[in-house]
Amino acid sequence: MLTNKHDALAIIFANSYDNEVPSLVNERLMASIPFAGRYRLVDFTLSSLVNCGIDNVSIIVKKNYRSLMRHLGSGRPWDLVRKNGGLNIVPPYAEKGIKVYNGRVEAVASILEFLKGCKEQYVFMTDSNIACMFDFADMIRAHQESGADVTIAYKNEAIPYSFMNMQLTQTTDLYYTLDLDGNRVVSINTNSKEYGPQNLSMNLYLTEREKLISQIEKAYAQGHVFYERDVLAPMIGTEKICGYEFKGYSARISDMVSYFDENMKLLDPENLNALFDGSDVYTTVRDDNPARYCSGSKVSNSLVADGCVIEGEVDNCVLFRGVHVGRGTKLKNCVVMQDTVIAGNCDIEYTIMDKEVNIASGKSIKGEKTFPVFVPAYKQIL
Amino acid sequence: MLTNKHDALAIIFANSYDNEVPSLVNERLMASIPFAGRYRLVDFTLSSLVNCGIDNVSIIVKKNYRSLMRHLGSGRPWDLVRKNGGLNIVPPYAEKGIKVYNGRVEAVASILEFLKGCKEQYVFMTDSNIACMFDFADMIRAHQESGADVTIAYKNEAIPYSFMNMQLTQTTDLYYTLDLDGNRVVSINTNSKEYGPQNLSMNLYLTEREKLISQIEKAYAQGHVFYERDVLAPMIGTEKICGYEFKGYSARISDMVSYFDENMKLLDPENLNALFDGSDVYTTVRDDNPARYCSGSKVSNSLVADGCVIEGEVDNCVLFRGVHVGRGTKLKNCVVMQDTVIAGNCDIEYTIMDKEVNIASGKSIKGEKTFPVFVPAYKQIL
Amino acid sequence: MSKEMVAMILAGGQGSRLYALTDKLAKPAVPFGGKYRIIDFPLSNCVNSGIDTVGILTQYQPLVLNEYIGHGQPWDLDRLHGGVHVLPPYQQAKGSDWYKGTANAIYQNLSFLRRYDPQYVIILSGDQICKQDYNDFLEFHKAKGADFSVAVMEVPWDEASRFGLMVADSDGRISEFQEKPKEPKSNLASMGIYIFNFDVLEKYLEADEANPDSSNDFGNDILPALLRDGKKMYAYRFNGYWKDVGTISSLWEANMEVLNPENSGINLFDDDWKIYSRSSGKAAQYISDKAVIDNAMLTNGCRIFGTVRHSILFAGVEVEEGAVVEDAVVMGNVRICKGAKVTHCIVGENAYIGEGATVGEKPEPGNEKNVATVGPGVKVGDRAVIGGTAMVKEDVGEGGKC
Amino acid sequence: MSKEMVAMILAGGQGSRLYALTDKLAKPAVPFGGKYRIIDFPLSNCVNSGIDTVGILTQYQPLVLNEYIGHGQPWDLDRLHGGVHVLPPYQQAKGSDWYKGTANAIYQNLSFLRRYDPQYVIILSGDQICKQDYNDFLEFHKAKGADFSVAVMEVPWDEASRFGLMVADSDGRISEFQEKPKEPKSNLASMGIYIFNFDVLEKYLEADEANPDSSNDFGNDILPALLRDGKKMYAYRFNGYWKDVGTISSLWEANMEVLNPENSGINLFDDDWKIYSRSSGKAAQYISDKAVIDNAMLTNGCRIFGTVRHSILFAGVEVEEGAVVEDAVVMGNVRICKGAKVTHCIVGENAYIGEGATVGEKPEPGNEKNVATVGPGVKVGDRAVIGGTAMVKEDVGEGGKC
Repeated sequence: MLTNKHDALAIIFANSYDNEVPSLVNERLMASIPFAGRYRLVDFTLSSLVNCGIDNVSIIVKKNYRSLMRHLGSGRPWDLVRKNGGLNIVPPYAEKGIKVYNGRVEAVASILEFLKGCKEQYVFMTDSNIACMFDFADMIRAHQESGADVTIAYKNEAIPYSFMNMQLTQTTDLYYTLDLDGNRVVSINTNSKEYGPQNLSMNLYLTEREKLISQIEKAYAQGHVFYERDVLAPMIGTEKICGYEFKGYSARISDMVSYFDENMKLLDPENLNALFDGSDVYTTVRDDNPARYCSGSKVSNSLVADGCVIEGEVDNCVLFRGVHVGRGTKLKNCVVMQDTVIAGNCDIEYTIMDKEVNIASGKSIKGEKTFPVFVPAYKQIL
Repeated sequence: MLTNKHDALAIIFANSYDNEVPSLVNERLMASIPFAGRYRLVDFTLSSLVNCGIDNVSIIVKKNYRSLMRHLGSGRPWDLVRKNGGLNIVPPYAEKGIKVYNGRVEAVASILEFLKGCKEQYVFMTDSNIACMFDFADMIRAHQESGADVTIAYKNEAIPYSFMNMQLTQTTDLYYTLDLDGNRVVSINTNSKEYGPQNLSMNLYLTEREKLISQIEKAYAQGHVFYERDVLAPMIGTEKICGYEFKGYSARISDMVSYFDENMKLLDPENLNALFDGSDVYTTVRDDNPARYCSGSKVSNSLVADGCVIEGEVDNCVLFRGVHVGRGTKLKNCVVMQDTVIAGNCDIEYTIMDKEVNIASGKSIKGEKTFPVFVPAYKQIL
Repeated sequence: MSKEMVAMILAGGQGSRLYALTDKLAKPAVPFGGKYRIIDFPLSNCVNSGIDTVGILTQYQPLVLNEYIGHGQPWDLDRLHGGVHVLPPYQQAKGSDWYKGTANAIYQNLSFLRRYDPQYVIILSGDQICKQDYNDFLEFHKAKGADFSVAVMEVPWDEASRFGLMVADSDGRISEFQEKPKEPKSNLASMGIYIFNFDVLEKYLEADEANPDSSNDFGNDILPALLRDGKKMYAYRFNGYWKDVGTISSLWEANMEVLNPENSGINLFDDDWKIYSRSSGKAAQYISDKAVIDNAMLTNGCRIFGTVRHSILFAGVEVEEGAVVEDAVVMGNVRICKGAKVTHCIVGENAYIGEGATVGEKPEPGNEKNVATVGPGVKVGDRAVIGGTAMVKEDVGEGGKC
Repeated sequence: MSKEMVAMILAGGQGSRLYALTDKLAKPAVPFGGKYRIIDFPLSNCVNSGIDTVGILTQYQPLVLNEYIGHGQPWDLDRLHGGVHVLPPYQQAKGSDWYKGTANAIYQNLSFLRRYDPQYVIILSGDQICKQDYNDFLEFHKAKGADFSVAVMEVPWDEASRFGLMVADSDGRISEFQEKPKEPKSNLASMGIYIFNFDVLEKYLEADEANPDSSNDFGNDILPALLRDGKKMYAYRFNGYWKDVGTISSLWEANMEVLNPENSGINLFDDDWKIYSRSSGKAAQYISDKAVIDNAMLTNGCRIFGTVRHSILFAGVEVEEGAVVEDAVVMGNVRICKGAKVTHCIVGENAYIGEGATVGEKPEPGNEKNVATVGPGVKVGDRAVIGGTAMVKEDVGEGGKC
């Protein structure tokens, strides 16, 4: 009973698929991308872990991780402050031998000593580009039942457009589909171009800690980089790799359009309920006031976070914390990140405004559903 | 009253003079070198700051900073957990533009945005290779009285042997002496080779935040590296730079021999009292038992930390937390870092044992006062 | 480390004039302004004034307050040395007692104060809505070389006889008190906020405790004794917003004033003097395409499908289609079902207003102090009618009237 | 989130048989073993058993205990959901009272328990030195399908009549209790550690509270009621170290046993079952070249220039040249001046033993229970003599005798 309830620890890769959303990660990384009005993507994974009683979580970061460090702090909002375990951020150069990693193998190799010192039986590894409430405890149950060596979570869905059109040069952003026989994985396909629903990997893996250590030690010594291609695929003949289908609601961020769409989808209360699934999702607390809907404002079909001040019209929008919408401004089909201020008499449609943007009065910005305009953080449009 | 009592923030350079103690920083950096039985060097600076009511502290780290991050945690032991300010660790690559810095100018340049957002009037900058309880409040008072633009703390002492013999290639580890007229600095000498007591800079600077920002912006734009050589020295003619003499007890770590000597000097209760100066020094708490002095053990003129178990003889030694000394072992003139285990019937003199060393029974290791043997961390001597 | 000034917040009161709202809750824990509780005001004032050591003296229903305060992190009072501490009464080797009066409550916690060796102690009230810089007050106290200072408000002369008054000279030195006098000699009303030199406080509390006839109250016993002994007592004029929210109508009124910061004087949106609070942690608010919201404050977790006008909704309130909320204060997690009308009232946390039910009514002019109140957790059945002056503490059945 | 099992530690007792030591201190806060306090044992057992939600019920002199527990960080019980909470009595709208008995103390905090919706509640005592895995106990409770289980120790039959006994069948099911019986039917002594199914606990506490004749005590009232109703009650045998340190001599004895883990059964140095405590934060110990230390435990901040044999010294104790400390328990920050002799005794925190003073003496064989005691903060003057059975609560002048 000295370890946590489910005897598992977790490793989160915070920079996964950064290349697909370059504008959003200019000053941050995938894990800290704002989502759903007041969260960051990593909040969903962290909250799922904590809700399942998993309280030993390492987050491996590569670059642009200051915003994530600030967001996570000591881990208090997720109740991850522990004398042993708790939240552990692994930045590059923190120790001799930790460089800026390329693939998952190198990333895990940098924390092998830590892993060896842990006592938990199981390890979860996951990326941070999917917002969903995941039942890690159920996946352990399935893993134990199937007797698998490795279990891979997948979702039956079509391959995102951006993945299908990925440049070959983006070697770090591989994606994987699974061919299954029952729940057993019979082949792992890299960067498949098949259309229609697929068993698309969530890049969420469960294996035993001791097995992972020996896999990574071997792969790293041989100069391998990618866990899926270099470790898992060769195992298929000799060991048992199983799939675990996630059937809940998930929002996968694979490019700017999907980021826009996945925010917009939450304006349907059914999707909103499905995403949260009745669970608590934790995030950093800010000292915002309640949102103020001033006389003469008009808000319709929108998500609004605390700290917003709305004097104008807002329709079909997601407003993060502390957004100001001036009098006479019309905002339609927009995603507006924290503390952006839009003065009066603007007319803005299909636009993603990153944080702390400042738009002077009378401006007009319009994008298209298939091409939302992006305004970078701190931009002053005067 | 929204800022701290003395209206000052502090910046600590954690990797200063790493090159002078290569063995000690193999797995850590200067700031986290163990000292005085249960502290790290940085504890003295942090505790001094906190005792003076300065609670906005940034620590700029370069490499090998994992041990420091673990030591500092959320800053709780120093009561530096704050919603605004508190403890702020700045690692490389955390943001775009933060690389592994060379000189102080680059290091401070990487946190300019942060500095601009602060409200404190004054900034302290300090290295971390000197253990002393420093009265920062008194230095502010002196700074205000003299009307200086920059105040430099110095100690009147001889230049350490290792500094005098420094290789020219070690360009990052410059040291400075001050020529004074009254308290006014009339020249800053780099790497002086003069013998006898000097006004040796402690590399501890006080200036106004706004002034520092403009100094660094200018110097960085011009490609300058060293604050002392490139910023301060050219200011001497036009602006007022003052010296502030520190008259208290200080332990300056400038090489392996001085590390050994400074530990040993604390075996004189007078020095021990002078170092602590009646103040509280905070450090990370470990769950150690009280020290156990077993039947038949013999301990004389030694510092012993909690968690030690002593069955043998210990004379003139500094034992850090959790050291075991086996039956029949004689330990004389040694510094033994945390959790090192020495089995029975060993005979060890003039030796520094880094942490978690394991020495089998019957071994004999002897150094000289002027050449203490060093046993690296985790070494097994079987 | 010693502290220059330590704050003690008197939070013991039941606040019985808030009736249903304080049945299971100490008055300082009563919700206010969408996401605050009354105690947030003195706590935030302390932090913003640079006071980092605060004792909260409580003995009535402290569980909610305890949980709310927690380790003090929301107020940045999560400290190793100092920070915020809830101080209930306790037993000692030589007997024990509940806090007998305000002075006794401080007396029983002298050992807490001594731990911090303060020069000054500020005594605050846990049931006022007020934004005040205690540091300005301390500077005044120091400048006067006072032993004791009290914060006072100028009140209209014709209302002065309703207050405890401080008669002071032009320099502010107090020469006399008047408790609700028929013929007021002063219009300076005490706000119940005091600064004492700690040595003076200690001495007078010990003397007061030794006096078996004392009621152990600051106003009745300690202050008169100070005056009798010719101590230097000063009145500090405070001009900002101050409101004792001790009644349902004043609580409702203060909430409504939050919606009108330009005219009311209470501005919660001031970044230079933030009022901190513990957040609910709920998801963002969802406003449907059927919703109408006009001049309202809503908090995270709200889901609005109906109409909300000139109201404050706390975290997690649901307003279903066709429901209308107007001039109302609706506390956390209340559900207002289809077609319900909720007007000019306070609805307590976790209450349920059934389909088509009516709570409160627009008062006739002059009767604005009539505020209907639904207690926390109360279920108002479908189509029930709660009148404009009702105070509902228990469930009301379908179609019932109150 | 619901919790499987929540722990409630009964820490209300004054521990009056510890006299001078508990004059200003609740018994659970009494120092033990160099750097611990008694409460560290149940708290550490909880954490090591995977219980992360703990209530500490206290009403006597809780200030030291409160400060010591703080936010629970030393025990890793600094949690947002759960963690450790000190629970004093409080006033409610319908009257108020101090805790009347052990059962009433839990009853008054049912709302605390309900917040965590536990399946099981374990009731612990705050004044025992014991290392026990409560999870093993819970597994036993579940395996038996019990409503209630009690941890018991086998005691020698000839001592059994000094204990509260559980008469149980071979399966452990309890059929009868005997309170210090003349003719014991069992040698299974209750340790006062219970596991209840929460629903059963709730029901019986409420019924007990409704009974005006009840003394509101687990042993006297709740357990007999369960037995009467034929509830499934089981006795769980515990074989480890267990000691009620309710008297000066038992407290001294338990400390001395710490020095002898091989034979005494109490091993504080076990890395697999750590006992956590809040650290003093003092500097490392300094042992001079004049010092002689033999078979002793010393804590940070000690400075030794004299002789220390077979003793436990807490943080910050100074032993001057020529002073001799033997068979002694010396609590934090005590100063023992030149030439003083401190033997077979307990010296409370912050006491001062003057030059050449004598405290305690080697007892005659058979009188080992005589333990001299110097209370916290007491000053023993130069050359004063404190006899082997003395209990000193007040300062003793130069050359004085006690």
